[in-house]
Amino acid sequence: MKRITILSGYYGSGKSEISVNLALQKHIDYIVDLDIINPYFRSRALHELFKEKGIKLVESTIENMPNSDMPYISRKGVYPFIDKSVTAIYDLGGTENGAKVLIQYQDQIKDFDEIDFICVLNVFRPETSNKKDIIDSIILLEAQTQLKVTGLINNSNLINETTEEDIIHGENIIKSVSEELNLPILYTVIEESKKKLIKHNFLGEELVISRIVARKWL
Amino acid sequence: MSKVLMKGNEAMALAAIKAGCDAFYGYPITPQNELPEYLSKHMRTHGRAFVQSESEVAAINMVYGAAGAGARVMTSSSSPGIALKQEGITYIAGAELPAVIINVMRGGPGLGGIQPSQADYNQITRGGGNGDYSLYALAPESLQETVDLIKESFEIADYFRNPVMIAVDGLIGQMMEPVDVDREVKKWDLKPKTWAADGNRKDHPKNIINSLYLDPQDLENHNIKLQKKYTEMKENHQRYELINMENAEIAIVAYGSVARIARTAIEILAEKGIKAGIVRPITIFPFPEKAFKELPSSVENLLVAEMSMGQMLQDVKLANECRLPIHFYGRVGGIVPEAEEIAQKVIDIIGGQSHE
Amino acid sequence: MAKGRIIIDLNRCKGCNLCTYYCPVHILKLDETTTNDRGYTPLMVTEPEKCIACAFCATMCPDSVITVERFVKEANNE
Amino acid sequence: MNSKVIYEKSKGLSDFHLSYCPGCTHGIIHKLVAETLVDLDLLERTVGISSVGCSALNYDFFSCDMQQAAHGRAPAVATGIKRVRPDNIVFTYQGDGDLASIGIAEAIHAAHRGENITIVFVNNAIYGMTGGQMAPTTLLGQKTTTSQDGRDAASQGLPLRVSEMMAQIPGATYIERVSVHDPKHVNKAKKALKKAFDIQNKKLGFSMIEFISTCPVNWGINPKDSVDWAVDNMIPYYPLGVYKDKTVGEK
Repeated sequence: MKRITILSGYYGSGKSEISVNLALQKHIDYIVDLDIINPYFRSRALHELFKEKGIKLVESTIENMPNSDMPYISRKGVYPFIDKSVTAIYDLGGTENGAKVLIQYQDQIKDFDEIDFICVLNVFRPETSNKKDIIDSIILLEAQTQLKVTGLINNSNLINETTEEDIIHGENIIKSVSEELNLPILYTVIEESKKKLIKHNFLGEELVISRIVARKWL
Repeated sequence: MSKVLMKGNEAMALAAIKAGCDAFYGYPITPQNELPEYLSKHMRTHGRAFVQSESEVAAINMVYGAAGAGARVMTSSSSPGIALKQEGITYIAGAELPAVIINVMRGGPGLGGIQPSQADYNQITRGGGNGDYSLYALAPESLQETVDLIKESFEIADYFRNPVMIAVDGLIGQMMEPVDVDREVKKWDLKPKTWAADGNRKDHPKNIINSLYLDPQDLENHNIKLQKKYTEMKENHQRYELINMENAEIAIVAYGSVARIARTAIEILAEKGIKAGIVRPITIFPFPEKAFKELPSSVENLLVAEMSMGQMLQDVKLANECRLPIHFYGRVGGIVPEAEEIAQKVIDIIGGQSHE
Repeated sequence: MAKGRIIIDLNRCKGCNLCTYYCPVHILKLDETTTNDRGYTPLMVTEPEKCIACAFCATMCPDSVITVERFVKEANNE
Repeated sequence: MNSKVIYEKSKGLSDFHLSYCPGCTHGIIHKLVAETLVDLDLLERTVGISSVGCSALNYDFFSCDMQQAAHGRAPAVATGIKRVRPDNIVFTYQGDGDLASIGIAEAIHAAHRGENITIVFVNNAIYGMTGGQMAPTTLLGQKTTTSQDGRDAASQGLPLRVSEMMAQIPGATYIERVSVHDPKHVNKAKKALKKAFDIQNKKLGFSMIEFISTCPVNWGINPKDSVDWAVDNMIPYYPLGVYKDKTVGEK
């Protein structure tokens, strides 16, 4: 894992849940929530958990006003690019529209070797359900952020209804993207409750996540 | 088609396209923005109309025009935006036009907040605009149900020639869930729209779309005719679900997201040996009074749980006809009640510590 | 010799006088001796032979009360 | 001697008696709209929008399909119709209270979107229906029931010149102000309407024709003097003419 991980993808692809799980599992120093698209279910809602775990949270909101509904980009989000001693995860809003906020930090994003710019993919999202649409979305994403995507995450799922076949179905599509664009599948995401049902050996690191951002009854 | 994972707002948008919605007119407001955003892209590719209007007021009046011209038309908004739309909604009801209005509720009063709420219950079920009229109002609890009901709501609107409101809270707009958008829904027996002022005089005599009746007797007659429609809704089209009601000692009355949370609450209670059921209104107008007549004799208490200060409570009191003690648990301001809170409330009631 | 004539839908007339104001040959006035179905004093023509069929009266009539006919020479008989 | 009908009531009007006061020029404007739609053979596919004000009942007067709109919202209703029935001809008929006051946003934004509709805007410098209150177009010094000492610029602002304002909107195609105070101007006004509906029929975009009109009853003068009053007082402040014509290049 590189020092800085930036997660992008279609909205609802699972970026926030993966960000929070990764941050907790990998003992990341900073979580930078730059989601200006979604009004709900943002990683910033978990500030107390982060405090307890010693993770610093930077929010894309006016300080102490998480529900202001204003797309405010905190300048504190550049710290991890400047301070080479820390690790960070950036959680962007959905699609290229959510990712465009990164332009605000463009002047400090210099050392590309230490940054993973990852596209989170769930093939059960209708807008990213096939190879062509996924590649088109990656092209748009790169154009909007002026950053090269460096890897993919297979987060293909239907929440509670996910089966092993569903994740394999996702892997087959994402693998074709991976081959075409020469991008590695860095992680395959499996929800904790499904873990014991999974026999298949998936591409990339297996990232077992629990539902932290979304509540159980959702 | 198999299931896809969708966000509530986009699932609602797609459902409208699937239902043959000819036009969408709307104005941005959180937390429903993904809905018009989705339609701005997809209505065009389907050759349908999409306009981001200058205001909610303009949007609903565009809906009036298109509905009057015989089109299937939808708008969406969130609570303060719905308040602005009330002007057009009463005209649509008064002129007996079909339209689908989606309300992704947020907290109020005033500008309130952007977090989920059910505090538009009165605004939805008591008309909201001027005059004696009612909306047919559906309050689904899951994305699948939302998609199915939106598809059917275009049929219901055409059948009654009346606006139908889909009342969901921000959570349903924002949450992700797998849905089958092609599931068959009930088809209603619909007549051709020979009344439409669609500029097609070759096919019909002059049509006028109007809600103005200057003669008091004409206006009274018009109101009586409208009331017959609402009576028909009340008598034959109440929808509700009774959940886990066999031998239940308490019934939790909750709709939409809160019903969903109550489902978890009754599991928590079952673990503690308490048998609780749920009365889940699916229509909030007409209010499902019939559900309360079907409660088993084991039910000794009712608990109304909602994300408002007790707006639905009044309808439950009327439906209950003073039979059972009624208790209330509400959270507002965008705070979503936790299943544990509702379960605790039930425990308090059964222990005899609660009062409304 | 009249160049044409006007036909007045007396019961639609509101007696507003706009036509009389614009008649260039001053042959229109309100008939003060009567009222129509709706209580207005309707229009009358005082000197029909002076009508020049200009249609100014009809053009200015807000209630489309006036039909104007222009006399035309008889076409050659077949 | 044979005769030929050279003027008769338009087939675009129904048999209803118009509900306007004697001498009110609303009636002239109605028949111009009706005649134009008949002349251009558009009537059968036209939907008109009645607004709120004295013309609220005109859904009965035109013989095309009609919809009655809430106060000021006629351009929104027209938009709603036109977007689902693009081959219809859609016009709104609005007074100055309806368009210039409560419905100014709807009018501006219909023009701004370049909606392919026609607005017939009737400016008589007063609220007629509600009883002669001040309109945005009421002239300076003009007495109304809500400007009893005469309109005062300091507290009530200067009268709004709607055509001039609408002409500034990039999306608008054709804006003209006309008057119906004499036969010559009536004919000119009809030409303007023809142009507007022709533009719509050719799908060239938004048109608005502003009519200087009268309100004998609320102005408190007889119909004849009313047209003179309009000529002497309104036209100097609201000059007639084409304010925008994109079909020949913008002014």
